[in-house]
Amino acid sequence: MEIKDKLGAIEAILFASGEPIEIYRLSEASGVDAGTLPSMIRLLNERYEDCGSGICIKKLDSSFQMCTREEFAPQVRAALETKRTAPLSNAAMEALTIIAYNQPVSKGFVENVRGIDSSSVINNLVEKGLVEEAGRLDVPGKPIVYRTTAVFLRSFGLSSVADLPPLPGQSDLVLETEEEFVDRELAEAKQTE
Amino acid sequence: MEIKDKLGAIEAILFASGEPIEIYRLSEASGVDAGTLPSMIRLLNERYEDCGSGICIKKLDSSFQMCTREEFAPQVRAALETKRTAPLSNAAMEALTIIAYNQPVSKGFVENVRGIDSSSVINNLVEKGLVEEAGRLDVPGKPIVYRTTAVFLRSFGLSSVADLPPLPGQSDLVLETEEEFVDRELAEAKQTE
Amino acid sequence: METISFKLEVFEGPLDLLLSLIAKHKLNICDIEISKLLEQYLLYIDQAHEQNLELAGEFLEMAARLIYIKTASLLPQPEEAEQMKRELEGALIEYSLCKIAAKTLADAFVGGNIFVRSPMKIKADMTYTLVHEPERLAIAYSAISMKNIKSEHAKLHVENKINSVVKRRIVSVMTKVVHILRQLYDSGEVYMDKLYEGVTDRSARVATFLAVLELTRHGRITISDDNTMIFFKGRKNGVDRSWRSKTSSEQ
Repeated sequence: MEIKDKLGAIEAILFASGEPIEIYRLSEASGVDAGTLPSMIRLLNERYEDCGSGICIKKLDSSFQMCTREEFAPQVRAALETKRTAPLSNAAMEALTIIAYNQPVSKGFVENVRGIDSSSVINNLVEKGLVEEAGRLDVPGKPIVYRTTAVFLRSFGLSSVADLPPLPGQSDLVLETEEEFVDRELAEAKQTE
Repeated sequence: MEIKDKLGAIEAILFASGEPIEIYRLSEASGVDAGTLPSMIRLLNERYEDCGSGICIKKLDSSFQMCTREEFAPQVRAALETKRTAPLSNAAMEALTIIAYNQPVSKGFVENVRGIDSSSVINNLVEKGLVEEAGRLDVPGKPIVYRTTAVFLRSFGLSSVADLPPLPGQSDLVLETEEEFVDRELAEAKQTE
Repeated sequence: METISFKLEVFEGPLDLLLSLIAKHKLNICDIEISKLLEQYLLYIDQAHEQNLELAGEFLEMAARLIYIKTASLLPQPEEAEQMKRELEGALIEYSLCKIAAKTLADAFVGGNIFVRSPMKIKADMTYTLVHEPERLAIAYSAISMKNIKSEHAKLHVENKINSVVKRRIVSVMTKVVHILRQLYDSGEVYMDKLYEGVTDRSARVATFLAVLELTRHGRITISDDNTMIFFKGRKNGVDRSWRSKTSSEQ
């Protein structure tokens, strides 16, 4: 059977790679057209659902990843002998939220909103794989900018940042954009020169 | 369904553990009696077989392990190799150039210039064969130093590192050498003692 | 003053503390009463100091900012104070939105309940195969700011940050004290505006203000009823050193 084989190949690749795998890479390796892939993944997910499988395939941005279903968390935790992961601290959640809604942003932007040094908080988010480097800003100091990762999406049950919950009162209270922030910083730097 | 849930739990555990898992541990974590486990595993394997799944469960001594089916090995390998054709990220390119222009240098040196933790980036460069270890520095901590490889030269069409393109405005970019960097770090370490 | 037996709440930063004070004292976030906020803020800083609570330098910077807004609002042209107050209100609103959004996002956290697996260990040749122009290297290299070295270097001394902020403040306040006294030695009186003339740097303005406060507190100067003039009170031989050392030890 053609389709059966393709589904098997997709499953094997997702299982073996462990990490999220981009659609184009999955398509290249499995020989399944990138346009058809989403419907194939849907077929697999339906099958898992029907037989109450312990696994499922999640779409994270333009990647797919195989993971366990939430409901089996207690059993998996018992087997791996891991403790419940401690939730993120308030400081980490604040920094993560600022990065998620304004990405890509520099550390300076995060610090400006929080009003306090955020280096260690951001380093911690990088270590946890929730945010990653996304190049540098072409302004004096060439600051590194950060964006959220597939781990972030998976951890918060999102399939893309477009799915982030709307900001509270966004309509009447607009956050300063990274551009405006940089402009202002530059203007201030000039003044003090 | 009772059985359905148990099968799901067994699947989730086997999926997440990666390594072979002892029968008694699997039994404990899933809540399935050790005596019944083999027949449950058989049920799962039959299901996988029926739908031509890409995964299966193997028994090794007194352990079980979930793996991909042999027949999909070519696709799995192909997926892994698609990683090779992925271009270097900005972060990787930065780390590579710092190593290229200042070799041999330690990870600490790269991190100091980039202003961010660069462990995973450097490991990635080593995996791709672009840089390699070149001994250790004779300072406390004995950090590993890195240099570029023949693969690096080939990838950038160079015949030796002496042919590296000159840096624009190099005169005003006075970078401290690895030696100066180490000296400074040592001096600082002494100060904080 | 009665002893404080309760444990002080710890805040994420000065904005967090301000928001809590605004909520506690039912102030309007869109039109803050600066005097009341400043009073409560300084009270917290004092209590934190008494309980040896380590506060980041940003807390002191915010105190200076509030003091500055309050002073500037007493000046005949309070436009700058208004502007700074609006900026502060904007920052507070933005930060409170961020906190709400962070809470919503935190509620959606499922990361602890979903497990993934590490990649299967398969022997494969991972050697890089792409070919690039050598110029890519020079371009990538110059994209890194060499300033990073210095700024990172500075960050190694974060632990000294509070000290250095305080030290810097003493020095600059003392400089301004001397500066003001010099002007007063000559004429015995000076316009308040003149002290701020040409001083655009925020910290220098704050220092000038604190210097005036310091001198008033020690009875060296008096200020006219309409806050425009400063008068020198009693000419002595040189500056009385006793309060100077006291000021530094207080800081």
